[in-house]
Amino acid sequence: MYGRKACQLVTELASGEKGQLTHFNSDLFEQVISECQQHHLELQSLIRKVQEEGLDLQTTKNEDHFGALIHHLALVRNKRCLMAYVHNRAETIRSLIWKLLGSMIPPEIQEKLSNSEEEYFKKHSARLKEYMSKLELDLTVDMVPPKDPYIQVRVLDDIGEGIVLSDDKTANFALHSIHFLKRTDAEQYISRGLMEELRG
Amino acid sequence: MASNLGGASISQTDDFETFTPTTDVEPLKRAWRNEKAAPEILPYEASLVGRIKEQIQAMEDSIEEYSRSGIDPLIVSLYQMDLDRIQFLLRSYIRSRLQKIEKYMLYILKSDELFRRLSKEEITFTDRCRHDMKKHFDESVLSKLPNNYQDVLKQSITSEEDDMVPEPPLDTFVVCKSKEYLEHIQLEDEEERASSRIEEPFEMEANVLHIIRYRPIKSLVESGRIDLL
Amino acid sequence: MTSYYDIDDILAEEELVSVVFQKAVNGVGIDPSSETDSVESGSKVELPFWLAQELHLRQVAVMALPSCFNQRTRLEIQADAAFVDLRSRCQFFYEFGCKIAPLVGDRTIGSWLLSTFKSRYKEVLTKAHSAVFAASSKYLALLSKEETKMYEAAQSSMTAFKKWRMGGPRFQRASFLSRKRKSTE
Amino acid sequence: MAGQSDPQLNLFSAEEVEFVAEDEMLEIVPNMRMDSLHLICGDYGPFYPQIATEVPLWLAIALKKRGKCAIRTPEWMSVEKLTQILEAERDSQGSFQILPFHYVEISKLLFDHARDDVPDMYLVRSLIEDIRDVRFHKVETSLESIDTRTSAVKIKDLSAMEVNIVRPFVVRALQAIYKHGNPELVPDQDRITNMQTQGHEHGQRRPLRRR
Repeated sequence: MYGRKACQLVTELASGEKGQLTHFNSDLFEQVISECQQHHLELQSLIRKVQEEGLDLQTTKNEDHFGALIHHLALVRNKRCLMAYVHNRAETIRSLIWKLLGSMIPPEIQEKLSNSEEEYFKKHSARLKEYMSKLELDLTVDMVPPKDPYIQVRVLDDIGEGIVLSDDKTANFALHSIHFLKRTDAEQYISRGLMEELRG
Repeated sequence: MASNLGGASISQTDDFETFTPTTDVEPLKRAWRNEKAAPEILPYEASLVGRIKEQIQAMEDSIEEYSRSGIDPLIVSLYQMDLDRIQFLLRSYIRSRLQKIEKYMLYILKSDELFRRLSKEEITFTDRCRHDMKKHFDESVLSKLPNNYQDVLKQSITSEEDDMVPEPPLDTFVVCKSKEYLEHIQLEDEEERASSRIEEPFEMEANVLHIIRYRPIKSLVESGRIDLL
Repeated sequence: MTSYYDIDDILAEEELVSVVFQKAVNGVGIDPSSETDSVESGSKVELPFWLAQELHLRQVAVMALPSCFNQRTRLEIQADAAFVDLRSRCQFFYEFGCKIAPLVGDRTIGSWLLSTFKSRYKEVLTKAHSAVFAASSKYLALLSKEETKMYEAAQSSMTAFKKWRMGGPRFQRASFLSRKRKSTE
Repeated sequence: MAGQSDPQLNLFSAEEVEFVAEDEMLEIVPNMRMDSLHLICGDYGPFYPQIATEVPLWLAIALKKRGKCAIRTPEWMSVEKLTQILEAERDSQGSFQILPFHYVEISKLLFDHARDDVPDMYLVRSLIEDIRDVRFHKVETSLESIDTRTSAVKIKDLSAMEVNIVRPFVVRALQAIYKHGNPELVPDQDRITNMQTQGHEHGQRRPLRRR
């Protein structure tokens, strides 16, 4: 009680690695929720005691009044920790959405979300897509400034002649020959070690 | 945007305005940098974005036509690079605005000044995002709390103000420079001036980098006298 | 309140402080030394700052100056500010100091926080920039939470610069779905 | 966690600073004939063999990579000029020497893509590295001068990349100094007394500072 469990929730959130999500800790979350109910019950019973003694609620400042005050403060503290937990996770979810727009929620993310978070994930992705289609602007590309689509490459292994490229031109990739290719064309050969990118 | 400059007066500098081609790229780059560097959302550059989108459309059409009419593909790639650069600027500009809306949507909806800065589409986006977020908060937390504590703006019914709404950090420091010489910039806000904690009025030489707290220069950034970097 | 959802602000307010109750209180189990669920006036209790602050403001209890801000600690810190272990004394040294100062009416805390910070932050920067390898964890363990975040800010921007300068492939990021940890862009 | 208090303070990535630098103008010497380019960012050319002309850096690099031109390295990128600048940087403790705002990015792009156009390339590169190191230490020492609580600091002649690197740290330092030096932490006596006498309604959360 008195905020200790609630603070564990926030500490767990803070210990997560920046930008990554941890599993939604529903047990601890529900425990803090039920603590709020408890604080509220105790607050109401103390208030009733003051009323039963026929005292004026507004002006009485006795032990029961201060007891009610402390339960109120604990409840507000718990609320802050619960909201901070959900709010900060929602921020991480939104940053993940930017990286994932256009594809479904990956399972390794989905299993970490509460049902409400999963719903929020889908809803918010939809909102962004709506916005983009209204503006006819794809915001999911160009996260990094664009560079020359062409790169200079050297052939490391005899790939042979008459290779058809994306702009359906053909090229002869003799060993050690140097070419100026579209990155998208060259990438497959580079990843297979048949070509290397020349730096400058 | 009629704005009093909070007492800052501009003295004419004689060095002649450096020639920059009258394209929309420079203004877009300025809008992009200001938006990314400012702690709060800035006015939407509606006409600039409109013009840029037209130019992008026109360039896309001509590139298609060039590549069909057998123009040297490497020249076509130069036009494509120019197009890619402008599209990056536009996308990054719009993205950084949306991310600010996501972060401070409750505050923006409460502040007329900021709300008026949104585009039509951004307003719809903000409303829908608030609806989704509130539903998410209600389902996860608020509906499960005792009444008197279920509000998303106030911690409890006894809270005097909306004490749950994150505000943009206007006291953060930003890197900036001014195109002209600016004097009498008041650095303290009213609260501090009221209790006579005055820093002497600040002058800014033209084109010299400064790091300044955003709040005092907020109106100068919005009126275009100071650029953020 | 600009920092309602701010995690450090929340954690900083969990720090325990000792208070002396001016009023008796009923129906609360916060005084371990009392058998009943009430607190007598005059009893001394350790409370988290978020509660102590509100009780102090309402004169239900009076908050004592925490040990990390008392005279003795100040002398220790002044003696060797740049390398003194702040974290063990108070993890949120500065943030907590800012919250305490106006309450306990100690006029010197504000300026003392400032001088402590100023004598330490240059060391943090030089360590962050010059450290070809990460600064010794011994040094990092001395830093308060705020100083650690400044160290990390300086270091990550330096590493990003070196990565950019080295050039290297700008190939499309491996798609987000791949197992390997995705470095933030 | 993502929701940490202060926002992501490295606002611009190094790639974005380089992107801005690629609009700086530069002289090239084409080796072919080509009509003018009517780009969105402006008109360039027409290009005639061996006739120098000015284009943005990104276009110069693109033409260089296509073997269509040579690049005239800017005059500040000479061994002689850079040695002068290095000496001056070392002597004048306070101010920084005048170098183009994007000198770090421009030199890197030329080293990467136009090596053969840069005379004494390795010496030029190491001079630039040394200049940057010296300037870095100056930034660190100039931080020392920020002692009073201030809302504004002038940083004369620091280059784009240098600003971008130190920004996350310096902004946090200035914020901390501004916050900790905040006189409200040092309440004047009357404010204390009125806090003592003020009674409070049950549950009323009295805001600590007038914000």
